[in-house]
Amino acid sequence: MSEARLMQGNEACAEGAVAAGVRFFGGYPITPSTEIAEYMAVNLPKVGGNFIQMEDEIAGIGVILGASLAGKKALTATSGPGFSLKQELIGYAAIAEIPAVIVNVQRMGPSTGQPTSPAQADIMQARWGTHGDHPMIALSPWTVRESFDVAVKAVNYSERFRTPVIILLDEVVGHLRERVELPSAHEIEIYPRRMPNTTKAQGYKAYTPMEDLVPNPANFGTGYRIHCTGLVHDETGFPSGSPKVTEQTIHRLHEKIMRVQDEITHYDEFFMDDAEIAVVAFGGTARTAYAAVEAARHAGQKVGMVRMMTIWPFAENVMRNLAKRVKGILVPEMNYGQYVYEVERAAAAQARVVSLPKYDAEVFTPDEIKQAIEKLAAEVAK
Amino acid sequence: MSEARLMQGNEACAEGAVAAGVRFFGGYPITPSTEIAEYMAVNLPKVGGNFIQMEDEIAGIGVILGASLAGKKALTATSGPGFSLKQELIGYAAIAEIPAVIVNVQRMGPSTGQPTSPAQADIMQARWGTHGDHPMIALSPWTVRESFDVAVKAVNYSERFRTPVIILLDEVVGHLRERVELPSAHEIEIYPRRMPNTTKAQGYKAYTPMEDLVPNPANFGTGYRIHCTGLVHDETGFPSGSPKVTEQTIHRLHEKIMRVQDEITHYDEFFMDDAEIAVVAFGGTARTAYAAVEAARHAGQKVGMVRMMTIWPFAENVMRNLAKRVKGILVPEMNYGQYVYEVERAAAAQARVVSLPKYDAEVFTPDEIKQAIEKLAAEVAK
Amino acid sequence: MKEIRLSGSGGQGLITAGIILAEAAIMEGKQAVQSQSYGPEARGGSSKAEVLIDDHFIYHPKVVNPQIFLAMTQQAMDKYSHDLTPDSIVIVDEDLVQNPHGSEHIVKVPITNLSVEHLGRDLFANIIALGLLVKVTGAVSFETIQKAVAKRVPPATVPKNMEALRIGYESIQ
Amino acid sequence: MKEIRLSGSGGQGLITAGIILAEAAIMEGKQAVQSQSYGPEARGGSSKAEVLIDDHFIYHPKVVNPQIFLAMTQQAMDKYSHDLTPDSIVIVDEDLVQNPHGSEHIVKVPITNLSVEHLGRDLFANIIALGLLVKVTGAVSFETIQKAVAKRVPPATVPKNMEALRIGYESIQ
Amino acid sequence: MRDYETFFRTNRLPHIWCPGCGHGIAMKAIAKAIAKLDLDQDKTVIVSGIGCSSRASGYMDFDTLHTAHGRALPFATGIKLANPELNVIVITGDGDCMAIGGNHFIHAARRNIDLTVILFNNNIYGMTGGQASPLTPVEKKATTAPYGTFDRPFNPCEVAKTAGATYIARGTAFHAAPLVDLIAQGIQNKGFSFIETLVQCPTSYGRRNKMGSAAAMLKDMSETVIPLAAYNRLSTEERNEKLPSGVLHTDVFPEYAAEYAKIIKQAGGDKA
Amino acid sequence: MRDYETFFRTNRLPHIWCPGCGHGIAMKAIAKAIAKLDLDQDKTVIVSGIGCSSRASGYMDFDTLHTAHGRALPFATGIKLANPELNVIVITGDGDCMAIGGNHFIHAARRNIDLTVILFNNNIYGMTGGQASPLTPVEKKATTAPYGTFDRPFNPCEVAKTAGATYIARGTAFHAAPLVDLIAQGIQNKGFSFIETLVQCPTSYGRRNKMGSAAAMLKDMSETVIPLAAYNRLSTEERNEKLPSGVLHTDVFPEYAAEYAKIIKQAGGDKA
Amino acid sequence: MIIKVNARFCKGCNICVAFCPKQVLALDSMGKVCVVDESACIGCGQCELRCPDFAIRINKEEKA
Amino acid sequence: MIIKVNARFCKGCNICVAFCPKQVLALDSMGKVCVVDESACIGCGQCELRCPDFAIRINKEEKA
Ligand SMILES: Cc1ncc(C[n+]2csc(CCOP(=O)(O)OP(=O)(O)O)c2C)c(N)n1
Ligand SMILES: Cc1ncc(C[n+]2csc(CCOP(=O)(O)OP(=O)(O)O)c2C)c(N)n1
Ligand code: SF4
Ligand code: SF4
Ligand code: SF4
Ligand code: SF4
Ligand code: SF4
Ligand code: SF4
Ligand SMILES: [Mg+2]
Ligand SMILES: [Mg+2]
Repeated sequence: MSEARLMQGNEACAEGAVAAGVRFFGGYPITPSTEIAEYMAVNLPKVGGNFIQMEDEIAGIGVILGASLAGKKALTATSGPGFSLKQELIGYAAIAEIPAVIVNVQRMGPSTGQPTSPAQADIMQARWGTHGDHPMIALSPWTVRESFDVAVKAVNYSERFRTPVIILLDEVVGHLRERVELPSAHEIEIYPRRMPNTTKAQGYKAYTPMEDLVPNPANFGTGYRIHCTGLVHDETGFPSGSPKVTEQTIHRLHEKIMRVQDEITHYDEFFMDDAEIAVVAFGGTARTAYAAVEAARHAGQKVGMVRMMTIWPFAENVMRNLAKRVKGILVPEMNYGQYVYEVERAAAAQARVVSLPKYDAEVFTPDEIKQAIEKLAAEVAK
Repeated sequence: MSEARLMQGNEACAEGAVAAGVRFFGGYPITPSTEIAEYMAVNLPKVGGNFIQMEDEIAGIGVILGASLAGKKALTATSGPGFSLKQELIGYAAIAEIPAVIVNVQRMGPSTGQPTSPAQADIMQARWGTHGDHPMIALSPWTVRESFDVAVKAVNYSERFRTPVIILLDEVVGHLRERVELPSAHEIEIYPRRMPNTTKAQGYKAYTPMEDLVPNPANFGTGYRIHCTGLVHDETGFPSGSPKVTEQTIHRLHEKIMRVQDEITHYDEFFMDDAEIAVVAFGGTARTAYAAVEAARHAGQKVGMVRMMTIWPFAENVMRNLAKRVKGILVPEMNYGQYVYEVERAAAAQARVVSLPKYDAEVFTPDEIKQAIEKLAAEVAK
Repeated sequence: MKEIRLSGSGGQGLITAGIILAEAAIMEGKQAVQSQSYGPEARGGSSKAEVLIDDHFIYHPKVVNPQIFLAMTQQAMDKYSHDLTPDSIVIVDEDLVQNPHGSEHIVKVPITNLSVEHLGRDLFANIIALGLLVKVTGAVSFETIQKAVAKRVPPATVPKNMEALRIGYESIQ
Repeated sequence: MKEIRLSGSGGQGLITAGIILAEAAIMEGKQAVQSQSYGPEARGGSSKAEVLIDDHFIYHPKVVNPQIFLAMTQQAMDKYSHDLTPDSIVIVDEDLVQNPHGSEHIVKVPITNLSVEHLGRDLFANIIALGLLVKVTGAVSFETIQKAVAKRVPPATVPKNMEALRIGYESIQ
Repeated sequence: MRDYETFFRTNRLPHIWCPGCGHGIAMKAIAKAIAKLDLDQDKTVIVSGIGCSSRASGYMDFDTLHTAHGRALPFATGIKLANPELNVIVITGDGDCMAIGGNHFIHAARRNIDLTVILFNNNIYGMTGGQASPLTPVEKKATTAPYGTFDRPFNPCEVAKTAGATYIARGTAFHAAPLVDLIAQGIQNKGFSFIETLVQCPTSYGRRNKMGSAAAMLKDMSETVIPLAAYNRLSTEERNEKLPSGVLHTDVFPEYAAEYAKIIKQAGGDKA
Repeated sequence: MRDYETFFRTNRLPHIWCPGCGHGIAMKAIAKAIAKLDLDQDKTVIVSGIGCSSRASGYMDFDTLHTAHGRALPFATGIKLANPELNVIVITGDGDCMAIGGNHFIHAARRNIDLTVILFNNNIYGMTGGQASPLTPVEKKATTAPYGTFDRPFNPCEVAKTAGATYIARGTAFHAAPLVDLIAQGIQNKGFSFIETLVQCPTSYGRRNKMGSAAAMLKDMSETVIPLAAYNRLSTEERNEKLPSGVLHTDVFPEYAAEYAKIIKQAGGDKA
Repeated sequence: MIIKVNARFCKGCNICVAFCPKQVLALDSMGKVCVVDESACIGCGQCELRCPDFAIRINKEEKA
Repeated sequence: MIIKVNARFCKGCNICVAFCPKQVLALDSMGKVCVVDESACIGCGQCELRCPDFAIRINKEEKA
């Protein structure tokens, strides 16, 4: 642990990424994510890494995918409008299996919306923003310290699964300064870049899946002469139009992640032992929800809280079980209601699921959530 | 009705748009949507309209939004990769309330995927592709004739609600040629461009909602001097950061469409009278599903079919009721399973919902669906 | 329902042939759908066109039971014949398809050569094949297919195309 | 828990003041969070910074019960005071806030003028305000705030900033 | 009230640009140019992207359109084509126009569509707080160039010229009077017109680069930017320190919207 | 086997370009240039976008990257910066590079990053079946220009120059032998190099514009494209009909990756 | 000359002060422009020309 | 001269035929290149140079 200090969420996220081995940042400034780029501009050269400001957000993700193929762990950061622009190449990274981390510090949308106001309205976009079928990992921290941790996890997952990973920060956490103590270097586990396990002579194929269903395409410049494409391809990496290959490829892309879904589903439970109502929350909203739940407990409500760090893949099992444990689930989110769709589906009518949307560009107050808890408690008591 | 002729889905879609009053097309070529652009290039000048090929897909939607503001009904067409690129400005159209129609002739993705192969894998993207909260109307035709009709509807809805409307064609229908008889001009109902209902002197505000919650911003050049922005704005059209205005605006954007959700939910039922199993399908897949259901009926199965033309807003009520009417719902789609998420949610465990995904870049055979029907029938019979 | 598959290499004009056939069916008041599938090549490679003709609306728009299968190259023969049945009739360009298979009913005609020989270029092979298909399937009348071809092709080429149709129609008994 | 809100116009340095206050709290081993909100203006307009200090981890990161409210402009006074309680202490720059309100406990200090008068420029108003805040809240010790300021500001300006702190601290009894 | 002030939405003033920001000077020049040409206020449209500069559209009393970052030109192209009788003026920033909007810029110029583009060049991303733009000079500092920029900036006038613009001029906020004329001439050109306008951003650029007050930055401009004729008399070496102002280039080419009208005629659509 | 053929993935040949397509000739020239320079096959990367031309990456036996339409240059930039010892060669089409990829093109040139870009210019969107590109000459027909194009094409060499490229050349498939040298020189230039290579697309361009066979199209090139020296001797009017070939421009500027290496050094990161 | 200042608009950027050839203008303690020597004004309009905030205006003395 | 044709690669585009200065080449009935007069070949390499398909190659007579 390092000394305690005041640190901003965005800064912690950037520092976590560097700690996890990120040595390349490409991007385009946009509020409220710009501090990440600015941190990288100052600090990456100090560790021998590259920062480059590109001409737009599309180039911002293109350049990091190139750098990643050439062997550098790479990250870009943006907010809603830029995240929308990056969608095509996020899909590219998914199908071409290129490790890369995309930070989206969410702000109020759609479009330019309210650039300096907080929101959590890109939840579904993180899952479904690009065309075609693909899996997605998205993590959302709720504290400044966790912004660091999530960055480390995101980089590790992107390397382990060779897939784009989204960090869904929100303006609340991204711009929050709070006391943190960061882990020291030796406390941080780093997933190294995967390397070919056979030689070319042994018939190496760049996209042959290993036991964990993830392939080991060689870094460019290491003598393997691989081919990388956004077309559907077979184990060689070259395009294939065969229905069988197509099915296998798309399925494997999902399975490599879904098979360890529970392992990568991170969440916390608070006050859940005897809870009849559960509040499911994430990001900045979870902080307020905690305060509300604590207050409601003090007021005698049997309410608990499940705080999600892993947003995607959706915590299917956690939610299915949760619905069996409680009578009511409240889902406060700084949007018009997004994550609640999935909770409702998984709950399968086993518990009453209530959406508590907030889309006035302000953060929740503890009282708003507490009142909703009380209302729900009254309802399910009937 | 005009004479019967052989026509392609893409062509019918383009012709329907022109029949509905579209006089501006801007876009960028991409398989399998290019025929729409090519049709427009030839035919728009004949009716005094404009075709322009832009430098990319972003410009393709930007230019039609400009044209729409200047008073022309406008359309663009693309496929997955281009649809991803257009997402930012689709959000712009939503918040700035600019009528525009975006055709996405879906192909196999993600990324370049398989450009000439069919898919229906942009269903969720059509709803959630852009950042921030916004409503979405998306329609998916299943025949060539309906491609014409859907284009008319899409243009009308975009004008009526002042919102972007997505036409989700798929390669199967878009490239299919079939016999059609098109309605003659007088049979086509056209929703005219909304016009200001008060004068400037009377205190006209561009974004004051009418009774139907839709505002009447004046066309550019008509003397109203309006301001149009992608920032959250109030009734005047000028930016506002007030929580109240923000909440009202975002809510109204949704409500103007959701309040008439049932009216704009179009679907067909077949063989449903005594059905115990329902197949829910749309687009090209619905054609095969129909053949399969018919065959299964012949084989004695009590199976029916619900064919969705309106994909978004999701047919919440239709599906909720359906789940109460049948024991099992089968959802075949040319993707890894997307629409089925919503069906499952709405079914709320009232019926068993089974996904029948297809993602090998081929269309379903009737037999594949028939077998799945039989399997589901056997399961729910237990 | 008539289920017809035309296959060959990109540039041989089989999609056009399929379209004309479907248009002819419509001229006779029937329902018809036509679809195609092709590889990544702009020219060459393999492509297929499918035409279904029926009296009723056709839902599933692809061939399920190929009654007639035309192959204009060996590659197409091999690629698109997986679902042939013993009843399928296989029509091949005998010079370009060395190894026809998939059914006992094989009709061999030197389609491309007929075009070169009688019309000077291989350009008309698709229309010859169309004449042949009409003869074999009886899907539409010869008069209708003549009208349909005349409507589609450039006016200057109508006589040659009529000749091609006839050659195809008469190339077998 | 101490809940402190600093408000004024963009460019007055209140966010920096908030950060320093939070850093001082951390130096004393406490928990602290600092957040801000501002309008679309790069300079001018209104902005606020909030600092919460507690012994335990602070979940909800925004002020709910403003114990101390500092306003450096009338606009900020009006915009950010909606939730003041009778117990809130309102500190204002008396030259820039003509109409302080929201609570009975109003502390008026000519903050900006003190800066101009004693330090030649209005630049140090935020640090004067910080000294004042420390005095009123006792959130941290004067020594700690001195250390915290010294750590943040450019070395060359440390003496003047120490002076500013002291002026603020001593501006009321 | 000055005549040009009828072109402001006075109820939205004072604007929110920083003290000393040059954007106000440039916006005033546009209003004066419109006044000078006596354009129909109801047939004039202002289109902007996103940036401090792009806020100008909100202050000007025409039909105004504040698009997305970098996308002003496609929108403007649609407006002009859909209704060629409108005067379409585009206000953009160096980031908006030359970074994210660069492709639209060269293509609109290539088409020679009748738009007048005024680039408020403050050499920085003002709105987001001082990141380097493609027009930030070498060695200047920016939050994303903490060690100083080293990639050469574009010369936007040259880019416009190569891409096909038919009227190109450069003015400055210091030379506020002649700027009006440069803009007016651009509006009059039937084709793609580009006026690079140098403006000071004391907040996000000047301060970080120790360039002094807004007035000092204007003073700088007065020395660096000289009339084209004077510039042409300099040696190549001397030119490195200077920038020419005035009308830098004009040319005659068919205009896009007019050409398309011919196609409509050819296709018979003019009678439709 | 020819020496350059070791640079093909022979198991993926024959390629799927149409009979007579010029892309094969241009690709061969690249392989020959690499052979000539004796580049390390394991330290050379080919990056392409999407288009018929961009298929070339799949046929060449290096580390190869087939990106998304228009995006080859950002990827290539990332590769070069991440590992400056690699030779990074970009193959692109006129649509890929000058339409959707236009912004990346001018910015990569502006940075003078050490990439060699070979634009296979067939004046059309080949892959999607013949739509107009920003390099389609005026009056030519395309499926999206059924009445003939009327917007002027870019001169991509001029665009590259204005944007900042330090090596610019033009060659053709007809002049296949000198093309090899032009490419080789481009690879040797430490900075952004651009080689426009005119190629014939008989399928999507020639046929619709009645330009005859592939051979006839090559013949056309042999007449239209003349060495720069000869071109310079022509009158302005005569030049309208011709295009100069050869090395059109060279310049010396700091290279981006090398400059960044200095920043790393300055920040102490070279010891990290 | 009549020098009209719109104090609500003036942001005290000092541009007019700096470019006034006759030292007519200054900033007051509230950071707004003020006229310190109206009689010196020659009506050159430099102040108005470059005021980014439309906050100062020079009117030639109106007759009658 | 030895003219080597790779018939699998040749797409019969006719480019080599058109540019051969000595009419050495032609297309056969299957649309592939064929050598009609090898003795006339002067080894200029024009055919190989522009063949887009790497389908024709001219080798100087090899010794031994
Ligand atoms: C797609 C997108 N990317 C980034 C941003 C963030 N952004 C807003 S303005 C701006 C730059 C503004 O710079 P410039 O165009 O030079 O205008 P200035 O503020 O300097 O006048 C940026 C990067 C955005 N709003 N949208
Ligand atoms: C984002 C996106 N837009 C459009 C396309 C469709 N597309 C593929 S290649 C191409 C144009 C190719 O033209 P060019 O770059 O000139 O290459 P050529 O085929 O002529 O060699 C287009 C529009 C795509 N794949 N992705
Ligand atoms: S930040 Fe710069 S450009 Fe933006 S308003 Fe302030 S001075 Fe002007
Ligand atoms: S379409 Fe044109 S560019 Fe594409 S392979 Fe064929 S000839 Fe070449
Ligand atoms: S130039 Fe304008 S804003 Fe600046 S001080 Fe003078 S009057 Fe005030
Ligand atoms: S008009 Fe001239 S002299 Fe008078 S105040 Fe303005 S700048 Fe000074
Ligand atoms: S140039 Fe090559 S492909 Fe063309 S005909 Fe000659 S050998 Fe065959
Ligand atoms: S080498 Fe020359 S002469 Fe011989 S075949 Fe080839 S082109 Fe003809
Ligand atoms: Mg700027
Ligand atoms: Mg091309």
